Amino acid sequence: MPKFTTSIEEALTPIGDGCLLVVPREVSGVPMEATRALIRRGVKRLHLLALPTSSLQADLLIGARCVETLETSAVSLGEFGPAPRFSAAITAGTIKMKDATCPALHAALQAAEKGVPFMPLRGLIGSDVLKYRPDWKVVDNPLGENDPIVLLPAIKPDVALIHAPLADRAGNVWIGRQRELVTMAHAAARTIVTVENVQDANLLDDPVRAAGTLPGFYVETIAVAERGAWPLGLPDVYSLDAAHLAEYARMAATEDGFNDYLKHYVHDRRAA
Amino acid sequence: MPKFTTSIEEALTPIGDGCLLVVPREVSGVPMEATRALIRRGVKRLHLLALPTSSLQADLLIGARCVETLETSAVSLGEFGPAPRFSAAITAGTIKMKDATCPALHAALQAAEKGVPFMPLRGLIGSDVLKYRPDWKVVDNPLGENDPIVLLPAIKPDVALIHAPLADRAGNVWIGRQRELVTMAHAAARTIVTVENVQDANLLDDPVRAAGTLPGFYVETIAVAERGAWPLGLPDVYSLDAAHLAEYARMAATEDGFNDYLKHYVHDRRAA
Amino acid sequence: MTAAPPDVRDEELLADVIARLIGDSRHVAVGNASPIPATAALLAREQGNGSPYVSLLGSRAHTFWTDGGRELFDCAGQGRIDVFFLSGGQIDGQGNINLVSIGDYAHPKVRFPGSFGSAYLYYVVPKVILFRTEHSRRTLVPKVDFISAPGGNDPNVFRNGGPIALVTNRCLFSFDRAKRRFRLQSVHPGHTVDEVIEHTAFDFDRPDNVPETQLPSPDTLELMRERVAPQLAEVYPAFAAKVFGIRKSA
Amino acid sequence: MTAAPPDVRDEELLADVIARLIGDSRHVAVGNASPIPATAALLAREQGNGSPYVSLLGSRAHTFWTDGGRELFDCAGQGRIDVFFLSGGQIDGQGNINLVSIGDYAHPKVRFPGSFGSAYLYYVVPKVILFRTEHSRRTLVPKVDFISAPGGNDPNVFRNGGPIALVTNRCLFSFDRAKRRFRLQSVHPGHTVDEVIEHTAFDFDRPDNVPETQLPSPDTLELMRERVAPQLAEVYPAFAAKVFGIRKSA
Repeated sequence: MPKFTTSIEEALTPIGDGCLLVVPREVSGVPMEATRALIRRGVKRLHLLALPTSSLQADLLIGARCVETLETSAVSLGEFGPAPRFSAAITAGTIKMKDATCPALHAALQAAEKGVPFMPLRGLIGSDVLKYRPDWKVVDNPLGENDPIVLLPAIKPDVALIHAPLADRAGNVWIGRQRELVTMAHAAARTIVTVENVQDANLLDDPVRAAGTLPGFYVETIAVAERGAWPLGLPDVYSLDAAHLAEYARMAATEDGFNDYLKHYVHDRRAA
Repeated sequence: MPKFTTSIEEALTPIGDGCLLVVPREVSGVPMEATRALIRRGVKRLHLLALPTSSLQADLLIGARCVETLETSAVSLGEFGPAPRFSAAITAGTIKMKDATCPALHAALQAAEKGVPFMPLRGLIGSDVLKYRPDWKVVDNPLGENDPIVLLPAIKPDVALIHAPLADRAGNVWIGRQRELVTMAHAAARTIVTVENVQDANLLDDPVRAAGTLPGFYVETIAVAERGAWPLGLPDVYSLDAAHLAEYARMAATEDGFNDYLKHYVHDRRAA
Repeated sequence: MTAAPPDVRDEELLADVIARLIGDSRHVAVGNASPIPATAALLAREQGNGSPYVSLLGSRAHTFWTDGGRELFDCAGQGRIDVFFLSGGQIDGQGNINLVSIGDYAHPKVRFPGSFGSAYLYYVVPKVILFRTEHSRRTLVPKVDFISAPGGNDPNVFRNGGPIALVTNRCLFSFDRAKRRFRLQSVHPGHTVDEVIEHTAFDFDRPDNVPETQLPSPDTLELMRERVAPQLAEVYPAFAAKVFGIRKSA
Repeated sequence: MTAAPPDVRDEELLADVIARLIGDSRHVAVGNASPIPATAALLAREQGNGSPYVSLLGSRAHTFWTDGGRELFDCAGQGRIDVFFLSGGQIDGQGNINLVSIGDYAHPKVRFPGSFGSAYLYYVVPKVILFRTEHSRRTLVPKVDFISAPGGNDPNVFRNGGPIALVTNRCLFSFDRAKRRFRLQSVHPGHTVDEVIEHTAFDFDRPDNVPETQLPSPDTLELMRERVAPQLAEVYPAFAAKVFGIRKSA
């Protein structure tokens, strides 16, 4: 059922302006080449849901003015410091921020995965994270007594966008231990995948490979993007480009520097 | 952290009389050798939770009078016909039956896995399955309006008992696609595993194997049981023993025949 | 049931009826030990040039599950299963099905295996096709002794699925969800309306003139025998041999 | 902080303090970029002959996760994580931590990365150790501007975890959950109670005589340098070189 596209741009067609787009955390395989393609296309007003955190991907999309609403638990460049465009956008009030906490985002996607309207979660009560989330509701546990608990509405993304090491010709995608990628695909209406390689042998025919495989049944489009997570790493395949990320942190510290980065590494790079 | 025991009997020590024991469906690897060992030991008053259905395992334990309460969605020998000891016990009223439906049992264990007191589930309303489950509660969806929905209390088994193809010396267990075995282990206080083989190489060191591995962190005891699912099959390893299951169905049709089966295949077999 | 034209087997007729009920769907899931619905689903896929996607739950080769036993139900909850098949030890005129027991639930006379996933799937799969070859007053009752899953609910209950039809060895009923009643759509060749009435213990609607169930077209029969049967043999070898293999060697 | 005895490094002192707080636990999880807590956890494991089990979330080699990003939180919800470490851009006298922003939340002056899992883990991990080396009136405030996670809750709120202590570069505070107040337990060598009071913007309890933080024993130092440092080097090479490598080559 998945459609293999010759260009990443074509694979990204389902991501329109205003799309509720869910993307994974840095260690789970971030589709950076696809992210640059979205910026080149000039996608607008994204509701970006980073499960449960983000780094360069969110910072780039925010700096490029592709994001209207950001929903996540944290954005940071890790050892390379704070995420400069994220911080600037928040202090300037140019994006709508929906602060969350990691397990709440996992649970809200699992609710959509299971076709239920909400999931309960412990914790949260008494925090300002809850205070600023009118969509999260405290109820008295109907199976308990004087036991307040938070209910999180299910989140059904329009599109899940992921990058993985390997797919087969049937569109099955090997995601290994990154099980949240499976939950994202189950929860989202459509799933777009970029992969490093495509193999002929069906991943589901090998019980060992099958255990870490997202069935093509859930996948809408697939495109090949070699080193598609660069400059971030892809677990078990390649590690991040520390020099480049340090350069990004340096350039993105100012808006002008960020725009130079965009021109050089997102726009011109494509033209070249 | 897991303890490798030289005998299956020793591995089963945590399963005491009255234990809330969760076991998997036939296609996920049923620990039949361990089940026979429990019958030989004469375990009593089990609350047996079969996720979400069972076949020979439940019928044997019921016939051997090890079960006080059975909670599952169905018990059948499949192509070999109805489960005779299950049917006899129900019509004779000698066990307490908690009829369920498959997704409700999966959800109730996921609630325990996530440390929440309940999970919501669609369906069920208007069914007698719900009518006879006072522990399941219908509430008006607090995030909706005039939208009744069922809440299922979390189920935290005392012990999860599973059989898998392979473990490593660190006690990591390869379960492949049988993800409900992971949920069972997360939900249960303790997990007991029998395996076909033990390998030296750590399963978590291989990203491909790791994707289908239950970490030893969750495992209490492990024992080797070659062909430990016999006469049932083990997915991707060996198939069921049709001749034997047909013989079981024939013998277990009467209580005397069942007792002959127990003597021959459960008690004497061990002595031999 | 022996009176279908000599060149069309009963199983072929039933599979053709079910394939037409499947119609234009994205994903058909077929439970264990259901060779005729499996034949129908594979036939629909052949007729649709690869659509619908077919999952045969009995077989590992014909399913894609990699997320454990919950995936089927999560998939249905996501709205990704359009057609499913259910049966019942008893089925009543309101579309209620009983997979649990006969008599008082606390002290049943007969115990069936259990409700399986019916108490959920009946609500969330848009097209549930009830299939019970034994068409008798024992199976088609006025009121089931135990409701594993109801044929309908009050309007405020979340439900985007339910029964659309009941296929037996004698006839095809459609199900009217608003009225919660079955309607006799057609009687299979060699059977009569009076016979259906005699062997059905619940009330049902019917037109003044009940048509005879349409026979599979020659094209359909060829598809079934040449393209579907070989695929079926992988999961249901005995059935494929009995129904199709013999004819092939003829 | 430079006044610990010349043969004991500040990092060693802090790791020893934290290791004693870990005490007898089954499972210690350490977040990313936390070399000193990681040193303490590995030290506790050496002292406990393999117990507690240590997960270093930064590293793939030192974690067992195979169920995706939710597993850490599910594991904590199951009661299978006994000790965790949290910090904050601000920490106040009631044990509230702020990982979000300074100033009005709607128009902050400074934005931090975000709350991560703190708004959940702070409630369900029995022993949460707050660790913030910078001990100043900027970080230890009377009231945080944003509560990522509160130090305590009303008694009816489900909570089986929370802060047990706050470790800084100047001292060790314990946390009294009933009073929701910190208590000065000891001051590190080379620091004074007056200095702690001067640099702490929240009120805290203290005994009349505040003891000096106990130095790591020679055995502990040897364990840290000979057994822990090599394991640490795998995850925190720069730290291991700076803190332990140099000394080794000395």
